[in-house]
Parts: sequence; structure tokens; C-alpha cells
Amino acid sequence: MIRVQTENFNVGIELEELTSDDQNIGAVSCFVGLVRDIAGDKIVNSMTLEHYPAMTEKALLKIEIEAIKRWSLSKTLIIHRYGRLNPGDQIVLVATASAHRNDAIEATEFLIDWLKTKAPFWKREETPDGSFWVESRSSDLAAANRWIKGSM
Amino acid sequence: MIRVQTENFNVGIELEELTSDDQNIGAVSCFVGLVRDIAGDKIVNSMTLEHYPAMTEKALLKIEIEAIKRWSLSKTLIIHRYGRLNPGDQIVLVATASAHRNDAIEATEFLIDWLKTKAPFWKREETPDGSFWVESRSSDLAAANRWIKGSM
Amino acid sequence: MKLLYFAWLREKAGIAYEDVSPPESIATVADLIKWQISRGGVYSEVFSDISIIRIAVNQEYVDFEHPISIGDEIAFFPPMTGG
Amino acid sequence: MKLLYFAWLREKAGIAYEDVSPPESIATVADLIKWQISRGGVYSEVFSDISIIRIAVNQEYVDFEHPISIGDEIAFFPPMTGG
Repeated sequence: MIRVQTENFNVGIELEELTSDDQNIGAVSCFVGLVRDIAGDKIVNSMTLEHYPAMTEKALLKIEIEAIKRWSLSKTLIIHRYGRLNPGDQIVLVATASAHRNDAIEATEFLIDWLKTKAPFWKREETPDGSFWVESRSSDLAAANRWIKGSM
Repeated sequence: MIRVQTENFNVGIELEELTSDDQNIGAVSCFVGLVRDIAGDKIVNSMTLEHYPAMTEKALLKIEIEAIKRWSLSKTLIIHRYGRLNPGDQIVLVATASAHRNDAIEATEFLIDWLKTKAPFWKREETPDGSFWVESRSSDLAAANRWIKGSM
Repeated sequence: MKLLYFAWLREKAGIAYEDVSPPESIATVADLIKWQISRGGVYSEVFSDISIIRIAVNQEYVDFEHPISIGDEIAFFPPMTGG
Repeated sequence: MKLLYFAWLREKAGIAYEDVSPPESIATVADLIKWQISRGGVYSEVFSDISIIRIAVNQEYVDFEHPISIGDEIAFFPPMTGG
């Protein structure tokens, strides 16, 4: 399931829904990304996430489908927020449920890696020295490329 | 932090506590293990976890310290239940918080891998054909051994 | 043809979107970028370093040689930084 | 010396723990296991396949050659299956 929203989310409730009504789930893996109050050596007062509404869910769905093809998953969930966020705020939740831990753990890692470089979001950080668009990192690209194997 | 208990735990509350009062946390990774209603081809009616009380927290603490040595972590949490559990019940929670996602993700994976083979818990499954002690898997040992590098 | 700009491309362009009607000779994304630059104004700055520009045509990632046609929605943006 | 048994070793032994006083010649865990087997009863069955037995002395994992001494807590159990 994909959700793109400005509102916060409750991880506990989301994970409960992920595992309810399926007692063949043996493993839930989840990742939460949060706004940090420091980025590099800059103080971050707030962060604004811009996205491409017509494309975002489509791109996330594509990533989710890829995960479902690669691993044996009972459920998957991606929630990504946009708009203005403050340090400590939750940005993104990725969670997967599976019979086996390897599938859940690897799929979660894959989803967050691909999401970072393939979902149309852009972060701007507001700092005491002004606003700056966050630059993409080669390490994020390298992390995403680990999972390439011809498809997508 | 280590907790060994019979009672259930609330993942949402635990993760909130993990990130409260530290706005330099950018990533939370967590894993929840649950009792499945099927193991191999057997129906599982319930599962009983035995442990070695005098040793369990000591062993878990050792694993936790090893994770803190290897990765840059703001917080770590391991909750492991023992006693009688039913399909769908939560068994174990591993969660880590870090400034960066790689540390959180890798440390969580490490913790669950080592915990499976190095913490003194033993599972017995109650099935329609009787009770059976769960045998350790070579795949779990292989997963744990990935992280060996001289220490511990 | 609808052009969309995101993040710092939007700021440099001064607009989030615009409707354009390039001549028929403009057949690919690369052609379109050259044509936009030829129109003058902010576009030479917007497209000054195409190594850090990504494109989607009709909400699908494409490369610079991708064909374009009337009615397409063409988006220009920097490398994504979500998650 | 306190011996503890867990999981199926506990079931085979029929007890969760016992206090034993082996002679001084019993210097290692391996010695202790042989001595237990020599005492007869269930122990030859408990220790029939030591490849699937793990040991802790004073709550630390050790191997079969680990020395033991008076006052130690020695635990026998199968490979762990937590998590």
C-alpha cells in the first residue's frame, strides 16, 4: 500500500494493521526516516518536501511492485510525507511483512534505497544561513544500484 | 536497552521512546518476530519459549554492546518474550536509531541474526501431532556468521 | 505540450509549469531543451547543466533522446532526494 | 557444582538442575560429561550426541575443553533458537 500525505502517521497503528488477519506472518521489518536538526555542519530549522503529485504514487507503486516480484511478502507499506516538516518529524515509513525474516529485511532495505533515488521528492532545508535544496548523494545512488539486475 | 519479559509490547510506544528527546536521529530501523500458525508443513497451535534467566540478559547485552561498537547508534532496544505464545503473538522486537540509515539498518539486521544463535532461548512448538523442540537452522548460523570478524 | 519544473529548476524558471507549442522539428527531449534555450530569457540558466537534470514524460522517467509529441506532460527536475 | 539442563536436555535428564561433587580429576567440561555418563541412569542418553549440545560455564559460552571448578554453574543446552 502507498500513501503520500502531509499528515503524520502512527507507526504502531500502521504495523498492527500490517499483521492483523494473517497469522502466517513471522517477520515485520520497518524503517522510519526522520528530519534531523543538523545536516552536515548546518543547523536545520525546518525542511520542506516538494513532490510531483501526478507521478509520485505511480513511481512508488512501481517500486512496491518490484519488491513484491523479488521477495515473498505478505504485505508492504510505504507512507511518504510532503510539505513543511520540523526536526524530529517523521518523513517516511517503509514496512514489510513476510513469513520469513530475510524477505522482510531485504525488501525493506530495497524499498528505502530505491525510494530515495526513484521517487519524485525533493528536500529543501531551511537553515540560519538560508534555504538550500538538498543535493543527491552518490552514496544513495550506489545503495540503489546494488539492487539492479536488469529489470525496471 | 534490553528487556526479557512474558508480557506483550507495543511497538509504536517503544519506537516513540527510542526517538524522543534526540532530534539528531534520522533513521529508525526495527524488526518484529511473530509466532506463525504454520512451521514447515506443521500446524502450530502455540509456542513455548524457554530461556536461561541468569544468562539471557547478559548474552543480549553482549550482543547489544557489539552492535554499539560496530555502528554509530543513538539508541538500541531488544525486547524478547518467553513463556507460552499463540500464533500472531509478537516474540521479539529489535530496534535501532541512528543519524544515518545504513547504521540503523545494518545494526538491526546484525542484532536479529546474532540474537537467533547467541541468546539462550529455545522454542517448543505445540502441534496437533504433539510438542516438538524447534531445531536450529544452518541458515540462521550462516546468517550470524556473516558478521564475524575476529571479535566476540 | 505541458512543461513542469520542480525544486531549484522551478525556482530558476520562475514558474512551476507552462504550455508550449514547439515546431514539429522538435522531436526529442534534447531538442525541446535546445529550443527552450533558444527562446532566451531564464532558460539558458535553467538548463545550464543538464548532467544534474532528470526528465519524466507523462510521469515516466526517460532519457534525453526520448521522443515527445503534442499533449505530452514533460517534467524537469533535479535528482530525487526523497526518503 | 551446579548443573543446569535446558530444553530437550532438561526433558531427557528429567531435572532442570542438580548439585554434583565430582572428584578433583574432573578438570574440564568434557571430563564432567564423561563422569556424568559413568554415573549411569539417563545421562548416556542426555549426552548421546554432544555435537548438538552447547555449554555455558557461569553464564558464558565455552567449549568442551573449558576448565571447571568448585562453585561453577554449568549449563547444558541445545543450539539456541531465539528471535
